Amino acid sequence: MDFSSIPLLTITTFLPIVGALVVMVLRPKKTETAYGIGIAITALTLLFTILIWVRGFGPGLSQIEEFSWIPSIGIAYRLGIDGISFPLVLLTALLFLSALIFSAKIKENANIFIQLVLMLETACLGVFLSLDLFLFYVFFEITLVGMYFVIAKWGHEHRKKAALTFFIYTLVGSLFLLLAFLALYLFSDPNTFDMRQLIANPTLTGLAATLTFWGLFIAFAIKTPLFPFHTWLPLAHTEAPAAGSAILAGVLLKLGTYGFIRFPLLMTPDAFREFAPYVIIIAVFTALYGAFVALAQTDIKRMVAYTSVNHMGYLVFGVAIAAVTTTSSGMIALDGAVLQMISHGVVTGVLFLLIGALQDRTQTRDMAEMNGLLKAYPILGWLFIVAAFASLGLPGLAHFPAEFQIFLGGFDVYPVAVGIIIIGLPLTAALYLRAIQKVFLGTLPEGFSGVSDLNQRELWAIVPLIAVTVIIGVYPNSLLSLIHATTNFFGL
Amino acid sequence: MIALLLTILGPLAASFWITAIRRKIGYAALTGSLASLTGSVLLFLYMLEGQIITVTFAGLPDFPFRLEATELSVVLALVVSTVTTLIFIYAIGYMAEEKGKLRFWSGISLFLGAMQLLVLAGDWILFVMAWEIIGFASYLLIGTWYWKKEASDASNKAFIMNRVADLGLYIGVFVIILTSGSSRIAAEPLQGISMAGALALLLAVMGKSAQVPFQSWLSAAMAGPTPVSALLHSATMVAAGIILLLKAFPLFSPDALIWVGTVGGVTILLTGATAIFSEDIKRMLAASTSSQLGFMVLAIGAGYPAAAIAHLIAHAFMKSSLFLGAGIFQHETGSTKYGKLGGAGKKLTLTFSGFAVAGLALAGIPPLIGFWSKDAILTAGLRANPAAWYFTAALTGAFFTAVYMGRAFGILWKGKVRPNKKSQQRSLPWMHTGLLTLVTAVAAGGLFLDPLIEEAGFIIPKETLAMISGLVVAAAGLVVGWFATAPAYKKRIWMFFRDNYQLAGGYNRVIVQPMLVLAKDFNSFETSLLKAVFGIGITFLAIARWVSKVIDRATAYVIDWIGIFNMNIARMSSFTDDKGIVEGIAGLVDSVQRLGHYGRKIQSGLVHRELAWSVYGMVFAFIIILLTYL
Amino acid sequence: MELLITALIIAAVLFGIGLYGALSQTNLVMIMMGIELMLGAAMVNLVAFWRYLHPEAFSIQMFVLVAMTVMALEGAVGFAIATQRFRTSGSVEMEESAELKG
Amino acid sequence: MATDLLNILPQLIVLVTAVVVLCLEMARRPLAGLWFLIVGMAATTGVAVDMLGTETTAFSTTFRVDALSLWAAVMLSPATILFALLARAELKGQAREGTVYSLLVFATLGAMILAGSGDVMFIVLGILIGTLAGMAMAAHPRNDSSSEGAMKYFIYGSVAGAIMLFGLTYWVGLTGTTLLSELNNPYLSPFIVMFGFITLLAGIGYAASLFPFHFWTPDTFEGAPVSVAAYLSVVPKVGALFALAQVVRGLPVSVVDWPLILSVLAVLSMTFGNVVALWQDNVIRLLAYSTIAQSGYFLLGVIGMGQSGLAVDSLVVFGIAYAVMNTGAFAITLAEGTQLADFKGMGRRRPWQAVGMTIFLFSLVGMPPLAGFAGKFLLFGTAIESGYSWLAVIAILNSAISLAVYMRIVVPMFFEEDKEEQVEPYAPGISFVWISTFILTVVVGIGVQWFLT
Repeated sequence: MDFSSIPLLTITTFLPIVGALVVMVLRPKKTETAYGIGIAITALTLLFTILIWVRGFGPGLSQIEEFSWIPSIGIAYRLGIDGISFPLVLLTALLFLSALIFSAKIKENANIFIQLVLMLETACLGVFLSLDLFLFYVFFEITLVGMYFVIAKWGHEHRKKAALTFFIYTLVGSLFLLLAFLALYLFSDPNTFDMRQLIANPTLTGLAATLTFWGLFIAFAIKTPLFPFHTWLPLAHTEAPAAGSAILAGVLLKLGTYGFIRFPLLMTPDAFREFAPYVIIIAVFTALYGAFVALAQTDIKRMVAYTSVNHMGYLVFGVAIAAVTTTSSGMIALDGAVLQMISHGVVTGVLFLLIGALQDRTQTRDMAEMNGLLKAYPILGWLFIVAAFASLGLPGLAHFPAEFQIFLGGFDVYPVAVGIIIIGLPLTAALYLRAIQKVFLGTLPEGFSGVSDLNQRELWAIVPLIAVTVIIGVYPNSLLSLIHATTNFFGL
Repeated sequence: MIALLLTILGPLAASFWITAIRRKIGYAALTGSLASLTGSVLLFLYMLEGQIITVTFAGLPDFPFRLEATELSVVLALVVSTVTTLIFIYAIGYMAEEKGKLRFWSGISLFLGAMQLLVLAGDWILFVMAWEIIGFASYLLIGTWYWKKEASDASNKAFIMNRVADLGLYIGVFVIILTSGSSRIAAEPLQGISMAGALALLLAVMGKSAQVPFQSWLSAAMAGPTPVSALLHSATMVAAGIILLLKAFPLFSPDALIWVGTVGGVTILLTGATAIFSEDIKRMLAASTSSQLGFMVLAIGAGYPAAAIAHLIAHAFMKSSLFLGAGIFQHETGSTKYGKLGGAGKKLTLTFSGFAVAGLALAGIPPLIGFWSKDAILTAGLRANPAAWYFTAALTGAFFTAVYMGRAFGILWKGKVRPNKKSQQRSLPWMHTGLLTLVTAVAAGGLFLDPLIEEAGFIIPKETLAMISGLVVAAAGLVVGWFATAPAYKKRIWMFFRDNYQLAGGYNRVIVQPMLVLAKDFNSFETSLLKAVFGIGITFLAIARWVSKVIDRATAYVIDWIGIFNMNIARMSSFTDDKGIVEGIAGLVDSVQRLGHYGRKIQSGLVHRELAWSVYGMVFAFIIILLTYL
Repeated sequence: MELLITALIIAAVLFGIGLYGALSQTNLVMIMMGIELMLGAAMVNLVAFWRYLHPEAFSIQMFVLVAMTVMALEGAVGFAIATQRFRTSGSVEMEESAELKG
Repeated sequence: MATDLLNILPQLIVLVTAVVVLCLEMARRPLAGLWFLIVGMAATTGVAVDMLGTETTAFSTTFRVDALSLWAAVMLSPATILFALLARAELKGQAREGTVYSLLVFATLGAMILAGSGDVMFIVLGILIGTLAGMAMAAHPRNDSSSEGAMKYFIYGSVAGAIMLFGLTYWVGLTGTTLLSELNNPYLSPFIVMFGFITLLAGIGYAASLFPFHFWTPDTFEGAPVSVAAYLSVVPKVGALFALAQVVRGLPVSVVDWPLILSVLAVLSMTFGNVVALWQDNVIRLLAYSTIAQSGYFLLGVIGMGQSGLAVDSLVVFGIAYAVMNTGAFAITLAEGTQLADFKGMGRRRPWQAVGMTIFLFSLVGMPPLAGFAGKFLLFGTAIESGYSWLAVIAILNSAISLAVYMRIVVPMFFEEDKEEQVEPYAPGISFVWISTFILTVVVGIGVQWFLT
């Protein structure tokens, strides 16, 4: 069979779960072998994603793979990819590989941990690739279950509470999503769950559209999260194990933002345009709120968690701008937003992994208890500084092109809003510098018994991500060309 | 093409080598800067042949990145690389005796590369990137000795202050891009930008070039090694602001230029005064830097970028040599306080002579380079409108300059020599090479200034009145300074000048504290929000328990009443016969007991009570449905 | 027609008494009596309706038979349960059977 | 006549099976009875599956042979087999073991009659057969709690039945016929229709343990054998709810606004069930309250009858899903013990069974891609399509609460350690039941297509 007819997307999606089954069946005694299998599988998945890229895809949804599932109510197994979803797929594959490499130190029930992580990867890939509301929802929910167990089993002090909060909170969100999907189905003509149809001709109007939009909004606002639905986030991020936080922040938050672009923006555009001002207000407030709250944290992991809230604010701002205007500046903002997903995923992933490594060494996350660690752990420290500057939007690193485009696009439409939201930049700068100064600069406490610096495993997990950060920062066009083609295609 | 990339990538490659390979770091950095120098020289030669080299490559969609070697940028690049190379030579010696070489050399190479990128940037986005990377490099360099509290504080202060000002740059660039529809830096743009955009850009300039009220980070930045200060203050960091103004000058409307001029003038005066009253040679030089940059801003505000460029170049050489000199004195005496430096000049005559030449140049003594540039700015002030303001500001500034330089000479020369403790200047040769080359440039540069500027495509304005007045104030100032050699002025007002006009506690109290307080408030709100969420959950659980435990109570009571009622009826009926009364009483007692008995039972589990509940349910449903029907 | 009304009223009264008994009595046997009354009321209704409204409708008569069956079966099962209850706990007072609580 | 008999062939087979099993019990051959039950029920299933898709009526439209009744046969007969296996595992060797089998079949017959009833008499008789058999089974163990549970079940049943009968007499009397199809008779005074409908609700609500007719449920379940409780939680409920669907199908909304009243009952049942379940420490009681909530969900489908194309499908799919996942949950509870504490450390002790239980519970919550999700998905769709979006929203919030309920079982299984007692394997019957239901839970969830008409 020739290259073009291989169901690459399906293979990519279900490869991890196959790996999970392998581990389940073999149940290797030595954790090394178990992790070997897991890492090999995730690496293979990454390879397949790159194959998808190599095979190439048009601006629109392409490489479609469709099988009949529940024809009598228009549900089918549909996968497809475009310039918005592909970068996220790539990010997912990469981040899971790093996370698994990094967490190879976890020894207790390693097999189950690996199985869960692999299941989670399949779910995430499925969410980004699926073109059917029903399928999307299925994968969307599975991520919850997987993440719940990861947090509740391998998390820190208050893990059970955090996990349950996360589970119930986000379940409420996804249930609203279910309602919205049903509405989309019932009001579409002919009734279908096919996202391509729904995007091609959004039929919803009037009250139905409004309600559907707000249903979608609540669902994704909880997932993203936006103020005031963000309250599950600090707990979950802080309590999850390092790899878990990395995946949570890097990939699972993107489910929400990806949803914002895929559903409200493309399927209820008019309603979104109508309510975009409110969304923008919420987004701006979220961004500043996240920055300020992060500034006041003493727990470094919590601080980073709140910076994600801040970045998500920027991101949704960009999407809302794209919704409100059809001029080129809307497109610029959307390009920025999509790129922001990737850069935030990578950078925040790195930060959480580094903090995990730091916590393994210092046994604390309280910044007040650390000082001058740059001397003890130069590599860790410098990597952290680079990641931190990436996160605060230093040019030449991943976040800058994204945020620049978001603000540039936004400035054309709502200059005042940009004027306000942009205050977040110096705030994040301030809070990261403060953290760096407290933790790494200064003098080591007396009698500090330094454990060794980052080891091979951790470096293998972290350095590639840093490299990606730099690549995106220096040559953003690598991804932006794909993204831009798609945004152009959808005429946003 | 090659030359262009060499100019920029040379230092960056060096920086990478230093962080990655970690060997021969000093020389690697030097090679990098030399590469950059050769690159810029090549560019200059090409330019003489009249060809402008441009490189364009993919950036953001619709906004390609472009490097463009215009006349102006080539000249600036040349100056930058020359000065930096000399400073590097000096630094090899200087850092030989200091800790933190790795950070220093990698940072400073990165710095040079970013600076060249800024100078040669042909589009605004690239410019912003270079601008911010410069900030990052300065953060690293100021924090070279990160274990010192003051160093890390200073680096944070520098970066954050710049970051705040950078918002102006962002906004300004947005305005430019959106008005012109392209991100290219055009020599003669079609239409200018709005007042708001111009002011935003001005804000960025004020931050980067340490104009009032942002000047304080510059003096704090002294916590870094001396070569860093030399670099920051001469050709790179602060110059970036001026370069921004030069690149954006064509976009400014006359009204906007007024603002620019005002900022420049105010800065000249205030920071000049600060320099006069400072008790520390490096802080004096820092303040003077702000003041000199004020001259350039003023000139641009006056509408004569040529003058600004001239002074930029001149100042680069003068100030770097001054700093290098100061650095040598510092190594000699182990301090930069005037109090300790007394008479150091007598001991290191060679260094002092170099320092003196540069100082005189700065004060504006012919034929040194400073004279020409200062004169150009004065002329600009004369021709500007309102000349009264521009010219007086410039002239007073010139006077101040002369005063603080004179004061420095006086202290360095006249103070009594201290018994020399271990003077271990092993690496003095390196340092002197750097210093003296620069000084020669300062001395002889005056001859090359005019042609250079013309190459850059501008004409330096000249007027005799300006020359004479400049000369007079310079001489007067020097004399005043020479005699005002008290190491410190303790009067409160002077301290106020000295400490950068710390109104209400300055930067820390005015910006940082409120932000932190605000953050605290937000955080407390956040915690209460979290509490609230869990509170909701808990109350819900409480309700759930209530429902599950107490729901039957109501039923219980109702049924009890039915039961009692029923029994009492029975009693009534039995009143007819005589022994009924007794039973009646007994029955009442009994019913009271039953009542108490039921009252105690919270949880019934009694089947017929729950049945009654069901019946009420039916009745309720019936009522609802009736209502819907009616 | 009055006769129908009368019959219906009688039935309603019977039903009310039965329901009241079933609700207020505490002895299983008494409760069952109440239930019998209610069923009886139902049958009175049916017969009256058949006689005065639809003399031709045989299905109503069948329904009466069904009602009788119900009555009989419930009686049987009820007493069976009552006896077992009496065996296990020595009483059929509902008041005393409240170990199982929600 | 012959065709009529052919049309009700499944029900007839069930009847025969019941009688034969009873005779075998008289001959003290319980095992043979079990085997015959399995065969008979399998036969019923086969016939019903074969008949799927026929739309007709038997005996002058008094009995409806349609999707609801046939699917009821298809889903309830195999379920009965599973329950019989559970009962075997639980009551093996006890006296009167065989009676339970025959009673199971009788009750199933009642449920199947209910599901197809086109005539009020069938409703009355169906409820009677189903519940009387249920009472007898609930009273099977000779102990205090079981007899108490049975007694409550009985009193509820008889009172509710009497009320229903009394109310129905007005329908029958005024229309002159007992056919449900005659109910939309314009000369009928709406007041009478309402009264009849409410009393009918009493009877059916009792059988389906809808709020506020549910009070017997937790007590009876706790007292009865676990297998019987499982049976009562599934078969009579499904039958009764299908009967309700049959009734409202012919009931004109213009005369009596039954969707509203049903939606109110649905909200109350769901909320009450979940909320109260939050505080149960006895797994059986917890599941009992959760069944109350689940029957609330069923009502979403009933409301859609005649207004939404998805209504029947949703009822069928959710019925199957509910039968499967509830049976599985009860089966594992039967093996593990009825207290929450018994589940501690199960994830370490019996990982597979723990995963199975988790799957059943998540399916009850409505997690995709499990059976429960498919059912609820269709139910919500029905509610929205028939204009009851607010009801769907409340149902959804209830799903969130129910998650909290079921997590009370999941958390101790995986996150609370327990002393390692020796692990004895499950009885083969139980293993068979939970494994088959486990597989079905997943298969039904993914292969919904096969259950859509």
